[in-house]
Amino acid sequence: MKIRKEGDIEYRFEHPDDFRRFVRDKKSRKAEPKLFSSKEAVSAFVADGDYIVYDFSSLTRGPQALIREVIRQRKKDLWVCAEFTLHESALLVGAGCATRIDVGFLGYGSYIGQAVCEGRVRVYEWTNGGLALRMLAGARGVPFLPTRDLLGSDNMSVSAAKVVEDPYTGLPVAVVPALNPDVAFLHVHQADIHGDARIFGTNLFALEAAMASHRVIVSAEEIIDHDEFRKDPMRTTIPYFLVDAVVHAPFGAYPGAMPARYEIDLPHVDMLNGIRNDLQMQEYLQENIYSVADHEEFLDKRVGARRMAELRRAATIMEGYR
Amino acid sequence: MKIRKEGDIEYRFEHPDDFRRFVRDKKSRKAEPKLFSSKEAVSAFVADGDYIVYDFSSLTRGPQALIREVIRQRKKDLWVCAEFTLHESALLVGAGCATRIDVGFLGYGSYIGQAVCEGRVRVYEWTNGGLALRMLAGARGVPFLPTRDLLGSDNMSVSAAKVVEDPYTGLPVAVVPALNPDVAFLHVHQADIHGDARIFGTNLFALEAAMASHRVIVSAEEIIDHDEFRKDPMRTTIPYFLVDAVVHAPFGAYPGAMPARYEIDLPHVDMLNGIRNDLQMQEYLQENIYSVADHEEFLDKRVGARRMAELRRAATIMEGYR
Amino acid sequence: MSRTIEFTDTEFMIAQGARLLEDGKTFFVGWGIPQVVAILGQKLYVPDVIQLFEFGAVGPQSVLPFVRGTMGGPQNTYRSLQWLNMNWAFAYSGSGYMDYGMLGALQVDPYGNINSTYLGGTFRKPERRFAGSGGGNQVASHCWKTIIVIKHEGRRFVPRVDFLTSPGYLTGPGAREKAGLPAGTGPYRVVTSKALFGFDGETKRMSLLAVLRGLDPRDVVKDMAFRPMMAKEIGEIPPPTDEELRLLREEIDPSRFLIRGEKMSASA
Amino acid sequence: MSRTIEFTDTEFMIAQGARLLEDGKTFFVGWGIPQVVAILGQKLYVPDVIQLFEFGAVGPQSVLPFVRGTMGGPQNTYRSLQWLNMNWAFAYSGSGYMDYGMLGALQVDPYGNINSTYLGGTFRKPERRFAGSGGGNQVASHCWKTIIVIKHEGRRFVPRVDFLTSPGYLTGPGAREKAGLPAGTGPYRVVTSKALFGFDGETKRMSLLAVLRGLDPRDVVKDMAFRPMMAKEIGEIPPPTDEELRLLREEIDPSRFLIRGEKMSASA
Repeated sequence: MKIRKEGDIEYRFEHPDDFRRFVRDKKSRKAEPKLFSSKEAVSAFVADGDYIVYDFSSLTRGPQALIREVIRQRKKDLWVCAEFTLHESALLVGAGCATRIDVGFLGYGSYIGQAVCEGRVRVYEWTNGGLALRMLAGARGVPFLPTRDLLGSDNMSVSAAKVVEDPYTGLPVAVVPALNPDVAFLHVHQADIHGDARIFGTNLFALEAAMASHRVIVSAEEIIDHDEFRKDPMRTTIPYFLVDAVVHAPFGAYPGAMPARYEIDLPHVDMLNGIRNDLQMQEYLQENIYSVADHEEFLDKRVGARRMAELRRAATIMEGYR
Repeated sequence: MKIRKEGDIEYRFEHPDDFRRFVRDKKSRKAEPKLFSSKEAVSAFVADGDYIVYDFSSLTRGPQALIREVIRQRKKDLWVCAEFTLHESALLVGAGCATRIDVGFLGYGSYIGQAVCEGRVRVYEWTNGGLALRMLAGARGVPFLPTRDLLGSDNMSVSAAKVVEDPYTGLPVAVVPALNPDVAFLHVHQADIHGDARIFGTNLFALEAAMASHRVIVSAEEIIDHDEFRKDPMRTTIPYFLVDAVVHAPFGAYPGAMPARYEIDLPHVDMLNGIRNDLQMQEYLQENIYSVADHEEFLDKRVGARRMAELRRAATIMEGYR
Repeated sequence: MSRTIEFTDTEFMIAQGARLLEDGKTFFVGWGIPQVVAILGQKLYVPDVIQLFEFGAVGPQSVLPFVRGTMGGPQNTYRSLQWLNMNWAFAYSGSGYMDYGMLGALQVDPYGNINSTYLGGTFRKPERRFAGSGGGNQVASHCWKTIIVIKHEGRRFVPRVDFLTSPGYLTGPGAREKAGLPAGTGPYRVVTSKALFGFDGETKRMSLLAVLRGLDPRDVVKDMAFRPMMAKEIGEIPPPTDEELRLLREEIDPSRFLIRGEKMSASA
Repeated sequence: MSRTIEFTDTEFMIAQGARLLEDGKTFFVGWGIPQVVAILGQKLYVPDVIQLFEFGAVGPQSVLPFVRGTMGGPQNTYRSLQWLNMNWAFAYSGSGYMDYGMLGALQVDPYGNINSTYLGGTFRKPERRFAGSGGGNQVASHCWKTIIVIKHEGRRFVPRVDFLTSPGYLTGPGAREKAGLPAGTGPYRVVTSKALFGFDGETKRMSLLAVLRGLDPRDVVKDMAFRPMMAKEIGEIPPPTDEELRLLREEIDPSRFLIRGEKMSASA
């Protein structure tokens, strides 16, 4: 039972014991090679009806190559955790892939707002902090976590957050249920073939999401030797036994930026944000996703080496990202 | 009201609003120089009756110079969070400084066990995981956090942990109250004069404790330039506005090890662990603490440059600690 | 002899916001215009302010120009004190370390409640849907003083928000505490493109404190769908300074994407 | 012609523990002897085991010799996959990622409940006080299968532990789940200096599975303060091998601080 309903409110929830059993029985702890193409990874680990989560922002280190592959494979009835993201939700709804969104931040551009108004997608309001906390609960194996926000707001009535009495102070405290997504997408700077992964810079909840999700697909700018991770354990963001598939995807965050690797392609992002209706949406999808076989063909035919070189040159801030 | 009582059980608890007000009114956000001698720092920020916490282990990166200074200043009626530590509890009880201990791990050597049997110190059993969670609650500003352990064990009856019904599954879940210590001691590899601090390697709950505690004393092997922190924000363990005092204390973890700096002084640790009675304890305290003016004199007269050089040479594992 | 300064309403809103920042204090900065306010303030007035972003950048010193739309990019996280993640960011605010929060809004009501979710219709059938809370709900719940930055359009000031996304004083005095929100927190200022509001200590209702130099306070409030309280003396806010405008136009937003708006003028 | 091997009871306990480890699985390792069991196992039998320590070392490959008393030092955390902290370590176990836990004990009862807090008297007035839970309570609560490593002394096997520090099957079948502990978890093996026990699937009571070669099962259980169940066939455990002993004595613990104990012998 992964979807629960209370009154009008559906929410994704899995009994912690059920998630634990999945982790015991279905997640290998073996250091095996897990290199997949994005096509293979999405085909193997994303099913219609899945609940998906991704880290970080559309404009910074988002797993755009994987999202495009989900769209290319025309996955259906996805439920999206839209935390701190922008245009992915619009693309996934526009392509008919997503039917429910946990918000988060539902931005931006007018397309996605219009889709909500038209009832083409159902939304629930958990807030960014609420979703991050749900992910932490999922990662810790506890059914809920408490927080001193959400209280008094209308989000409480359009999510399954509840108010309980704190057993120590008697204070009203909000609680949110654990979240254990079906699939997490993480785009990282470096990974090895087993799935050990490094992110440089901040993240939303990369480790929480990897630990809390049934399946984890890592796409990486760079594949490095396993030994590098063991030489520098403080820099490991995700250890391999949480990861199911590793996709080597240079420019995998395009049109967003990958800190210290390449900058945002602002004209492309403007084009995305300019989408106002379905005609424009279908044109965008056709041009950038359906008409190319995979991420590599997209880079060759729709971005091009010259543009990629420009974007790489534009990424001049290296300090701190290593 | 920082100490609560339920039945026989006393526990440290502060209403989250009271802790928040302290943080608002008493913690400066200004980047001011905060260099203190260990004598000044302990004198200024540790009072009789305080609840103290430290990170990490007695044998690895423990704040031993600060603990010795607390003993030298003969602080009274301290309540100690003894998580993953060993002989500090024994020294603090033996010196008459500590009267209550939250356990954690109460080891080792027979002296401390004897003190418990004789009723010279009161103990409460929270377990290591329970104390780490209490600290996380204190850092997040929530009055409690839930966990799926402690349940069914006798620790529940000798701590203020409670069982509640999870509002989502109906499962019995244990909850522990937030912990907001009076003072946290953290020994770190590098700090700047404002209190920005770096720890290399693992930690128990360094950031949780710094955020959850009223006062934070950082002792550092090395004082580095503030700019170094801004050049590499992923390596910052604690930002300066959590910290009240910075003590430059090379060999501050002695007789324990500082990873990648110096190794454990095993003969000294054996001497500590060999303490069986009060006579031996008082001899140890006299010789190593009371009879020297401060940490520097201790190093000069009781350890010596030759031994320090040996211990530095013995620290051959550098990989990962940077 | 006084010069006349020309500027957009957005420029004025950003400039007066920047002047409100308090040096050596912590600011939890929301997405969009609040980011620009914080950058302008830090560059010009409060170099030692500590910005916090919900994605875990603690104390960045932004690189200019500002890249529109972005928050987590290398420009906005440059030279941070610490890089963490979202759950840690909300620990800083939850434990009381954030002095100020700064948020945009679609609508605001007399108690400073913020709507950033939808306008018109119902939640399930809204007329216009927007981004929702993001981390705004946490910022408005946890920070000691919340500053709301909003265009001065009458329809944005409503007796009751269509959706209460981020809490102000809810239904009035004591309501936040009763709901369980941290004690002593709440909205502090509303910075608009024409005026500055505070909140009355007793009633917790929005109160006009000052208006842009040259504007009539009665004109400023006449379009608002609720009647704000009026401070005993209504102050006068100088228009953007040359330096504020230069920085905004030449260094922060040279593409003029963010600072565009309705043209205004006032005597320097 | 069989040789006679000479060894200490501790060496046997460590060696038979090391043989129980399953390669490519995760082990949450408790302080003390379990660390040595894990090191010996990893060096000799299960190179791809992933050790986890409560202070946040994930997957270390320890450097020898073992430094007695330490856990968080650079030797025991060498070449880890990841370095984190305690709350993350218990997230790994809490969410079901830890296949095995391995813990020492002062006392154990028929349901595998562990006492590591005190012996005799009461909690407030114990006769002998010990270290308490450490992270043992979490390990025994969260891990799928807990292995208890304990010296085979009759007085350590009691009908009821003086203090229930870390949960076994509590009062019997279903009790863990009823208490709210994660379903499907519990004690799996008890490794002693003479024998190996499991837990009966139905009654959840400790059951003798095997004894050191040459020992009589009846002798092994006769000192125990409760009567364990007996497996249908009691197996025979070979004594430590030459390689196990060499590694223990020459590389892991050359000072013989940890592996000392009562002298034993058995045919190779």
